[in-house]
Amino acid sequence: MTEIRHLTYLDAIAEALSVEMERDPNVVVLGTDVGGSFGGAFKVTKRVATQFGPRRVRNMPMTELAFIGAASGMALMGMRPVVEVQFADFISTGFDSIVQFAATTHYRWGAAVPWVIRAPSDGGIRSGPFHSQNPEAWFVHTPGLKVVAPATPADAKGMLLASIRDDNPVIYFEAKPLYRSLKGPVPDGSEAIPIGVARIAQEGDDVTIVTYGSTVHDSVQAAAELAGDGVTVEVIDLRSLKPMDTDAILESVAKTGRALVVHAANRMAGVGAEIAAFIAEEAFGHLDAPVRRLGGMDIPIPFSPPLEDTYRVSAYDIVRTVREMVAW
Amino acid sequence: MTEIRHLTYLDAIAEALSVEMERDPNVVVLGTDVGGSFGGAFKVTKRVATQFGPRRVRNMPMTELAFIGAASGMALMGMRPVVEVQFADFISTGFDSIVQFAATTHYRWGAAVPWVIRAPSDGGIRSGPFHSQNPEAWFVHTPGLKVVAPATPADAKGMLLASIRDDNPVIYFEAKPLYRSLKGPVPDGSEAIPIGVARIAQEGDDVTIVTYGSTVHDSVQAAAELAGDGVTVEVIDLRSLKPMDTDAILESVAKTGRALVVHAANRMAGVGAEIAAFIAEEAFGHLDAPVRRLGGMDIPIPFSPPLEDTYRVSAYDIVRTVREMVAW
Amino acid sequence: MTESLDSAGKLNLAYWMRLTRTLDDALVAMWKQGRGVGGTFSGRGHEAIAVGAGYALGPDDVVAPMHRDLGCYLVRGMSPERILANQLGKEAGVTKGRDANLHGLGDLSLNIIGFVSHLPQSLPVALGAAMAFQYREEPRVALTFTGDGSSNTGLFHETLNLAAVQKAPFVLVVENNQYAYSTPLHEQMAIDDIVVRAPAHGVVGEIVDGNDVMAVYSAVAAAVARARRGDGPSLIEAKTMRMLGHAIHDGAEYVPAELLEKWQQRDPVTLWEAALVAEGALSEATLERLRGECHDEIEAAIEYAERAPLPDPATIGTGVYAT
Amino acid sequence: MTESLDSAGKLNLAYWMRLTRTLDDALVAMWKQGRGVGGTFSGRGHEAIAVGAGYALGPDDVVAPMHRDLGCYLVRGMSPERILANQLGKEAGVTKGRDANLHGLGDLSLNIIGFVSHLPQSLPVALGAAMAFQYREEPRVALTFTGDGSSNTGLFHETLNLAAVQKAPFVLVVENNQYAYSTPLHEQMAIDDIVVRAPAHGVVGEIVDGNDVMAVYSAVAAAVARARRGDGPSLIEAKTMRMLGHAIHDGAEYVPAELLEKWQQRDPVTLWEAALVAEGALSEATLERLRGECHDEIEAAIEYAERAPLPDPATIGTGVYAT
Ligand SMILES: Cc1ncc(C[n+]2csc(CCOP(=O)(O)OP(=O)(O)O)c2C)c(N)n1
Ligand SMILES: Cc1ncc(C[n+]2csc(CCOP(=O)(O)OP(=O)(O)O)c2C)c(N)n1
Ligand SMILES: [Mg+2]
Ligand SMILES: [Mg+2]
Repeated sequence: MTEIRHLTYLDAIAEALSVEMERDPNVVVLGTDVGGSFGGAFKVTKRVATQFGPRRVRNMPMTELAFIGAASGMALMGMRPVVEVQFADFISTGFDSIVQFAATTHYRWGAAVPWVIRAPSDGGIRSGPFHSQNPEAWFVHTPGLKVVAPATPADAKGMLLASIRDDNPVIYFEAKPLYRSLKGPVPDGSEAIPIGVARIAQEGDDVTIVTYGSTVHDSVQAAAELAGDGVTVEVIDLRSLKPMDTDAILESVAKTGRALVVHAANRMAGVGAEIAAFIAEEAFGHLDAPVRRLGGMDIPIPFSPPLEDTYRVSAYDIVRTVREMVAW
Repeated sequence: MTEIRHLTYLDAIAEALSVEMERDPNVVVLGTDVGGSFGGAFKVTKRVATQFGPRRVRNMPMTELAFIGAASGMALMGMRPVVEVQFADFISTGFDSIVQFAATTHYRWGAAVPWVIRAPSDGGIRSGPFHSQNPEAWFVHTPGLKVVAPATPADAKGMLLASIRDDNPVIYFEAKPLYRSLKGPVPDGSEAIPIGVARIAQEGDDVTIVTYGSTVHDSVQAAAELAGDGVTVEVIDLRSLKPMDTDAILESVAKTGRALVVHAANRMAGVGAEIAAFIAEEAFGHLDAPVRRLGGMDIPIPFSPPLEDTYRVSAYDIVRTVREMVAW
Repeated sequence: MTESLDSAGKLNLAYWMRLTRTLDDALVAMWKQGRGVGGTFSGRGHEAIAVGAGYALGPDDVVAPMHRDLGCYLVRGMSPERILANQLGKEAGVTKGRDANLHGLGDLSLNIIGFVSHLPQSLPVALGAAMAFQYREEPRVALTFTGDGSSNTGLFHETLNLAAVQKAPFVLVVENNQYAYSTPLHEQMAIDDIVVRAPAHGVVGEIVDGNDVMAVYSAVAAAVARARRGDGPSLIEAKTMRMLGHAIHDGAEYVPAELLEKWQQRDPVTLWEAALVAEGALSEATLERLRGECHDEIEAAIEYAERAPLPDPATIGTGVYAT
Repeated sequence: MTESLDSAGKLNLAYWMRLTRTLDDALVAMWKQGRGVGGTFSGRGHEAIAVGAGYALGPDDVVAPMHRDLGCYLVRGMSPERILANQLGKEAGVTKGRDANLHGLGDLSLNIIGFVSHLPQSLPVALGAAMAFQYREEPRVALTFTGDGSSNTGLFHETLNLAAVQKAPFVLVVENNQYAYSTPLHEQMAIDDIVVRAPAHGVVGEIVDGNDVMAVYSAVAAAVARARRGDGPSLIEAKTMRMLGHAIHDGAEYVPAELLEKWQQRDPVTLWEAALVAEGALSEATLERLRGECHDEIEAAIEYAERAPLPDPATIGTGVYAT
């Protein structure tokens, strides 16, 4: 029997780490500043650092390429390392080892590389071009990786459990603007939420919004506003980007005939392009209007409030776009 | 007056380097094994190594991250370095410096970073997962870069000239299967072919194929075959991926009503997704059939002939897909 | 370039260090009062390194300072107004509201290269500048800074190796401030002195007291002269202490109080002022006036920056590409 | 683990080196005859390093060999059949036709980690294996190889630093074969001995004669014992010469003939055979038989590999993910 409590998005992640480290001694945490009394730049690992100490929650020198590579070696030997990159932006420093070694090993010689990289992504908090990125598209394009991006505390917990238990390298994008601002019900216990299954965040009949991460909440907010127009919007929270629940997308679009894809990352050749291209091909006969996409502009993410606010997709942008779509 | 000669794709690149190094003393070549009597793994830089010597054609230690970063520093000081990564696959080793430093600098503080990275890409020559990659999607998704991918000797020359003269970081993907197998007319002289303008490789009325790189040739071959069915295919060779000539795409699709996107890179979240999503949105009213995409499978690129041949998009795949499209 | 300074030079060092400290204090205060935007970094404790190294450069030399090097931006001619405006996200800031805090404070008219977060990406970039000077046979030098944490990165080593093999006019100053964010030296590396990394690449290395501005100045000036002569790169390890948290939000509870107390005794700004007073180069009254001038200068800059307009959102898309 | 060998051990070294050379020669011949697929690498000249180091490991130790380490794959139990089948792209190859030549020759049942092209990505991976042993308190060691060229990379340094600070049971053998592809040492680095990179990280370092299999064996065995005792990582620089081109297509015209001639005098395989004959451990007749056995073994492997079927294209999509 699982009890429902309300946790922040951050505490849900911290709880998943704790639960799984208790269950499985092969799970260790690696990263810069994750351990000791500090417990991480965002304090996500503070709970496990206190609970399990420096043997299992290990501070690394600021050498992402080496410690991500080391995580692959540990994983090959049967461990399940969970790596924190301090900001998702810094994943580019460890990129080579992820896309060339970890992603390809099972296909090439059959050895599993079960690690997770936790990547605190997304912006809106005036952190500028190097602490606000959403680089998931690079990894969705790379064969051999799995990529997840939970939007709720319950998914943050359940999908981190699934990611750690998965036998493959999984990049787990957590939306840092949600860390403390979002609270929600989180089941007790240790049940995983499977990778590859989308969630209907909101049911509706007129337009489908396909989204993930922080823009799930903007989409739900937009849906509430649009309900006032008499337009009901179905919001699909993908949760998992690779593999992607294409059935859920098609089913919804078959019903609504209109699809809008929304994400925080820049739009150009983003994950939304794959989703839109997929819908346009596979649901062509159902479409009453073109598939639209909303995402960041094709520019580095600016820092100053009026610029960052202009850069980011807002609920207002979504409302306006859906209105255009239904009027099409 | 420019004289037309026939050169291989490789010699056209070598000639562009030579022409531009003669014109502009700020142009230098950097890379592993590019200089001396050796002149590069594929001998592309042998001509300029002989012509200009080690001061201008400089062997670097095998440290892509450092020498790409150094190219940015040279570029900031007004030089125009042309970097060779030995295989496009190794661009991931220098990734951090490209996407974080070079791509963002002009937007952030207004300084131009005019370098070119030459990346010998693509497969079909039994080189396996690490010498056959087409990683252009990572860079098309990254704001601040330019990305080109010429398919003919004339474009290889003219676009390399344009890339070197461009004031921005340009990644120049050259298709190594074409190096010696493809010969074509190449104008004498030093005229650049502008970045951002597509080329109609073949005119037609029934179906538009949007492609670039080696698959331009497969597409043209497929078009010849399809002509036998009475289907005329328009093949658009994009040449430039970022910026992209979206007008040329729309114009053609408005005429044909059918679009197929083809590239050698894996299809999942590839550049083709952006192109297909763009067409599906902007040309929706013109489309008589869904936009289709062909690309590599979402797997590391296998080495063994029956596997690699299955992996790669062929003219036959294109013919079959176009037939399905016209029958739709 | 001489390696000692006349008394005007010595007073200049005092001025730039005091100005740096005044601006640094103001930033900390403003951000604590909620008058900041995003985060900010304090370089408290690093003034002697940032100023001493920056002052050792000639006008045509290029520098790529980092996030503890406020003093270097100042001494190389970037005004407090532009720095403050940048940190407040204003149009008048160096990056026009695009890059945060000290990031991206580049200005080629001042021969300053701005940095990106990804440490230490400035190292090969500064080296590339040095290689350009060498190629064009210009008597210029490029200098950059890096931290103890960054000295563990591959790029630190790739850069030193490439600098050595190219014999480039390049100087690298390592600011060993005992911590990389929350991580003390002994959890980052198994060596006592970072300078032992220089011979791994055939680079000349030296340790200096990073809280003694004259020591920093002299060592850097010698390295710059060496580079300018064509004798290749140098590494200088300046030992110091990060006196506040990693960034403004960080209380640095993980730093033992005794360590801070010990280093507080050797505050680089007051140490140099006291030395000048002791040698008679500076009177208490002049010192008082100097402090007052710095205070007024920074107050004026704050007023300017706070009043300056935010960028027009319509400008957001311009300048991604050079044209 | 002792650091000297009884005579059976010494004969084993001779066998594995001869087998390695025989297979290497066969690969070169086959590819020159057009019987190969794609390219192939020769490790000629590296036999003493690959075999000596591999032989110094215990059965539970893990190794990540590179592209010159044919002998290490063999001595650790990978059969010539599987290696040949792999190079010919056959289903029976280690990678089932997926990865090329020696790339990806990993088999955890043999405690071998396969490599990727991107050099030197195996280094931190092998270190991670060592960290796993340390974490689980298993008396196991991880060893990997790298080249002179790779010793310039950041990852080489990041790995050594991390190994040192974690005090991991990790051994790194640097195969200094004078060239990285066409680039001689002096264009790659400004140092004479790569071993000077060990103290940059607090790692123990040693130079050995890479053409003397006993010297390699002893040094590696000592380093492995040290690691197993919990005394941390070591770096061993084995000096040798790459006797053929970078890969099969490369004629290596850029290598001075005298350099090759000099090293040819000290061919590691014949050197060891001659030493054993001289000390009476091996008769000329036994040596002849040993060579014959190696020849027959490789001939049989070639026949097997050439007859083995290519993979079924229908298998192409399987195994991208572990399930
Ligand atoms: C590649 C990378 N990883 C992580 C970070 C986050 N980060 C910013 S500064 C810092 C510590 C740097 O330490 P050090 O080099 O000693 O410089 P200091 O801040 O102490 O001056 C870290 C981990 C980063 N900027 N870049
Ligand atoms: C990151 C990267 N860049 C370039 C290459 C291409 N390449 C393959 S081996 C090699 C030379 C390696 O030299 P070294 O480390 O000395 O090993 P050796 O081949 O001499 O044994 C190069 C440049 C590569 N494999 N990886
Ligand atoms: Mg530090
Ligand atoms: Mg070598």
